[in-house]
Amino acid sequence: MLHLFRRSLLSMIGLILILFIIFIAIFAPYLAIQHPTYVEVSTEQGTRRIEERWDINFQDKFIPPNSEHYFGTDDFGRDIYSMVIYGTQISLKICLMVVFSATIIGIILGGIAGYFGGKIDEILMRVTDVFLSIPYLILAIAVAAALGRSIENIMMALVLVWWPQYARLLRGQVLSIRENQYVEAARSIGANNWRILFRHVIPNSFAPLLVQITLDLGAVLLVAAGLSFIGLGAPPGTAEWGLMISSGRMHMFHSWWYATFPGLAIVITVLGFNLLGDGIRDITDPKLRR
Amino acid sequence: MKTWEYIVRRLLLLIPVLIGVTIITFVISHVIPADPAIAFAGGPKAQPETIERIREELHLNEPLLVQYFYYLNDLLHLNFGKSYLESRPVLESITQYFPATFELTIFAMLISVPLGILGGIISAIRRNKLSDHITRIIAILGYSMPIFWLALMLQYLLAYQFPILPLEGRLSIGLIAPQSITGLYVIDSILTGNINTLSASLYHLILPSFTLGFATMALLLRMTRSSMLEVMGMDYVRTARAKGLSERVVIMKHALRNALIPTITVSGLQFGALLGGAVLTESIFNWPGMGRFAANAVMGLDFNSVMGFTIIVAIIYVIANLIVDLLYAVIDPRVKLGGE
Amino acid sequence: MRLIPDPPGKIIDGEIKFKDEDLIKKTDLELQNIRGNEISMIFQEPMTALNPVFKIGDQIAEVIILHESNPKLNNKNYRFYNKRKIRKKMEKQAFEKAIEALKMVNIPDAEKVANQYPHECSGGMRQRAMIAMMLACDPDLLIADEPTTALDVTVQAQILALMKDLQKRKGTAIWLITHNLGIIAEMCDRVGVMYAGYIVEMGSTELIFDNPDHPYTRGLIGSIPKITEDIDELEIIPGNVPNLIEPPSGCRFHPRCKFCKQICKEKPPELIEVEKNHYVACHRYKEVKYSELVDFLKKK
Amino acid sequence: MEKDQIIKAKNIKEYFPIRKGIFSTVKEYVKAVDNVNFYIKKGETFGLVGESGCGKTTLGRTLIQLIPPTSGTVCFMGKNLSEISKSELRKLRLHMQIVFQDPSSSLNPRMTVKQIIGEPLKINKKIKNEEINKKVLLLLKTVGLDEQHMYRFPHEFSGGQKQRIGVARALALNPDFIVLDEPTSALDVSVQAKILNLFKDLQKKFNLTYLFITHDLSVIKYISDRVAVMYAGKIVELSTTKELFKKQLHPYSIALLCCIPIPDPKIKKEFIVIKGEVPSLINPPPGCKFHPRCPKRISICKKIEPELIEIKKEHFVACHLYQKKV
Repeated sequence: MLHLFRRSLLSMIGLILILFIIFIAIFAPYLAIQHPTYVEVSTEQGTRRIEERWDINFQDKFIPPNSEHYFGTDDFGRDIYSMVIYGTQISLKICLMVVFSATIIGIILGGIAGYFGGKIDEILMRVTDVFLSIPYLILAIAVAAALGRSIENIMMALVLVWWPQYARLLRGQVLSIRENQYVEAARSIGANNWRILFRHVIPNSFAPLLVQITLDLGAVLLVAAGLSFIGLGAPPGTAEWGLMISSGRMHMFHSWWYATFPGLAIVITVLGFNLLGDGIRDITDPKLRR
Repeated sequence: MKTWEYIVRRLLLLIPVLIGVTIITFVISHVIPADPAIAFAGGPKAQPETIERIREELHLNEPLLVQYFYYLNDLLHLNFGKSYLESRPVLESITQYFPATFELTIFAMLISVPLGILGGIISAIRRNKLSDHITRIIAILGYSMPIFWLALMLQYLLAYQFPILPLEGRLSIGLIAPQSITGLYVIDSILTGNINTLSASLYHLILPSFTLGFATMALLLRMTRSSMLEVMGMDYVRTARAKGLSERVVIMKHALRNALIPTITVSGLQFGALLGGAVLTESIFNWPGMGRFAANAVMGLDFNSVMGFTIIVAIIYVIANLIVDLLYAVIDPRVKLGGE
Repeated sequence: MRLIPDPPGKIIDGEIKFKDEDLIKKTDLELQNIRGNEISMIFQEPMTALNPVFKIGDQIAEVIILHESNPKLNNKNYRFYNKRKIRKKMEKQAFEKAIEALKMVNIPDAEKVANQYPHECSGGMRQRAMIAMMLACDPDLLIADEPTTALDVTVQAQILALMKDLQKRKGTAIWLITHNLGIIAEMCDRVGVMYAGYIVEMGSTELIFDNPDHPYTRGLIGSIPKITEDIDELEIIPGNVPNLIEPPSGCRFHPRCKFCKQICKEKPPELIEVEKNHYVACHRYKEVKYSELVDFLKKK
Repeated sequence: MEKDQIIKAKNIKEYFPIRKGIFSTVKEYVKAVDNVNFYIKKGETFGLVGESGCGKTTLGRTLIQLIPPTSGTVCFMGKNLSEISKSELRKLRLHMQIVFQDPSSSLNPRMTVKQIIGEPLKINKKIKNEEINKKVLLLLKTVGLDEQHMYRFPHEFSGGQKQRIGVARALALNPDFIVLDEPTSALDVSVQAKILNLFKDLQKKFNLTYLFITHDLSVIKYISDRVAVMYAGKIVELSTTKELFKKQLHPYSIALLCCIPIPDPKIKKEFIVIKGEVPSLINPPPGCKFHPRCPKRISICKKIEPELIEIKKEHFVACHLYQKKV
């Protein structure tokens, strides 16, 4: 598999970027200078949840990047470098969970609809039509607004917005793979529908799905950051990139570093996913391999 | 299938989609929140009397199905409730803000579509040459960047550090908006012959519309490039060469028209992405459009406005898609117009 | 015709003589004036060879405008032509000529077909349109690359008959590329047999079928079932076609050849004239001939 | 007589609905197979020949119940397949197998050869892994492949080898009847010869019955005992191969045979070109479906559809020209 990546420099860069981000997420406690503490608080709805707290030190606020604070400090004197480092954990958690859940829902519903066709298919397609007829960012905003402010709610909103795409993609794949003669061959040797669906059809529809998943990891990250930016995600004070940009925005003109570095972190991560996705597409799609 | 039949069919298909949209927004507003009344009242800090009043107003004590019909009835009368932030009906706010957003998105499209297509063609023709690599890198950066961050960076660089473009707003301070005819400042200025407002509004449009359109441009660039490359390997392009046509004619006439078909579809769909992106862009450039209105509503827990905005944008988007679909049928003679 | 794009395809060496001029040395512009005008080509897949977004008549008219209507009007001033006022008139004339061309290939209502898009026509119809397009400028040479492989037998017969008829009327040379030996026997005067990038045998059709001297040609003819004979078991050429990335040494057919000797593994044979109008590239064609004689006598 | 018929089709119809118009209502049908009757004798090769889109592939699928017929009955080994219970049908179906046209799309690209050939055994017979291994190896050898091929994936094989794998899979359940759906039309001529010979060998060895579907008359001539000619969803002529190639009766069969280029330059014949193209199966012409193209049509052809009638022994024709004589 690896030798295929070597053919394309850009996808190789993407792979390295992603491995780099994963490395940072895993070793964040060793790389960061400051560390958050976690406290349990009760929410407006009366439930309890864990919240992330960073030490506040007003003497150190708005220090420009230097050898001690590589990315400078923010309006509460917190080290932006450390917050960006810890931000990888939250970001990766959001995109992996969202894309994974949406894919599972999409595979099951899209697979069944595409394979069995008929009424089930008709209903599913109309439902996805409706979902796709609302711009996804706006739908996510509405759902997240209804659920209330928290990272979990953002993830839920994003899954709700994202699954129809996968259902569509997989349905299309299943429809075309169903035409292959090996499916008919499986039927003629007595395989039942479920075996055909899960053994012959779905495994073969994975390649384009994989490309879409990789590209969507980046897209989900962008949308999640956007939601945080307008105040729908993590509670204030959390090391979440979108949120940091949002609070840095007020101080842009005197402390440019505040919003810049979290943004760069987003760009690098999303770029990694996009390059990787493009690379996988080039490898799996023989049409573009020319 | 005849063209009119196709149009009728598409219009009829609009009905279930619109009903579906209302169901989704209904579920979001009445079912998902832990207590819809609290959500509509503006969060848990609202007065108990207000919450009680809203409960009555929205019939929240009735069964869900009844609630839905009340909701649908309201929508049919264009009653989207009251905006708590602005203390006036949501519809009124949105009609006021809509032209600004419309102007911004149209300009974003005008920038991104031609640039994207042109870049894609150049990239495909000069495949694996330097200009191809540069355009591809711009493209991939374009859809890897959070739009609000790009907006902040451009604003900081081009309006603050090197102040060559205005910081925010639709017009320079001190200028009075042109007489409102269409609500689009550029067109109104032309209609009223007001050069000052025309140049000022164009000047103010540059940064926001470029920011908003950047991701779309990147996406179109990539689409055009790959479909150009695919088309150029097709048999009919070889036929065109075998006829003795020059490379220029082969590409511009035979390949391009086929390659643009998928691009057109995507351009239409991108209209929705632009409306979404407007929420983020407008709030940074302080653009008085419905995107900024929605962002403020979210921050201020003005749930009514958020929902009103959502449903109106959905309707606009559905209609935009319909137009694209009809256009598509004109461009591609192969579209059997919905026949299966 | 130099239609393989460069890269990846490149003519490494050699020359292609067309009317005593070497095509390899021609400039792009000169080639464009030859393509479609003096040499034309029809392709295997009529379904994809026509551009789906233009009307059939317009696609044919395009060639006519390009090469015929105005002798001055070559690619150089194609752009110029776009601006002229007479454009409409010329297009109309060319379109009428296109309809004529469609009539020539026996399309029943040519006016209607000319105004249709390719997807509205059947495969046979499209292949006819393709032939009409490529013959519109009376080329001297028509290259037909498997023109009927994608078509049904009854339609195939129509197309072949049409090509024969047009050849008689217009005197066009046809270069037919096919894997179907039946079509070769019906249509061709002379044949070249290719194996793994080499021409292994070449000559008049009758000689090749009656008296094949290359073992590959013999195997090929023996391995096809025929409707005119009763056969119990088909002949088989052992092994598979080699890939061209690492072809076998010497004669490329030697691993599958029952006449193979040491020399075949070492030296690629040259194409030599064994009798008038009959060329073979085989070191051991005499032995092949001899064994043929033996077989023949055995049968008797 | 009835006893040596392994499979018998009676009044088979296979219609596919087409949805159209504003409300996607069913307005028309593709009549892929329209009222077809025939039987196949045990141990013979029955050829089914016709041009693309004449319904021959659909008919093959219908016979082995991959698609249930719209109407009509199929009797297999004396049992009416539409009357027996589901579990019995499942069992019987295993005795009917199919080999497909396109060897690259008929093998799942993500399964090894062992998995592909072993799958029918795994599903239908509860046997151990080792035994499957043994059986798969045996099957591979039967079709001319060997042990080293067992753990490879389909894309590592040539077209002819893939087709051999497809044959091995079909043989895995010891079927009695195999539908061969254009098994050689995607292959080169020299490979085609090998596969055709393989079919002949296997038939002798396992006493198989074939339904051989193809558009290539010369292949039919080589391999089959009896032939049916199909046109636009109907059988127009049915006879022994010898008889058919000697004396065709239906004008379509005559034209079809004339259209075939013969690989012998000494036989220079003019093509008898029949005009027009194969009609669509959605709106076939009324009466005899061949009449618009038929050089010998008479007035009745436009109105009444001819029935398939036995003119001579074992020679059936559906044409008005011959019905008068009977």
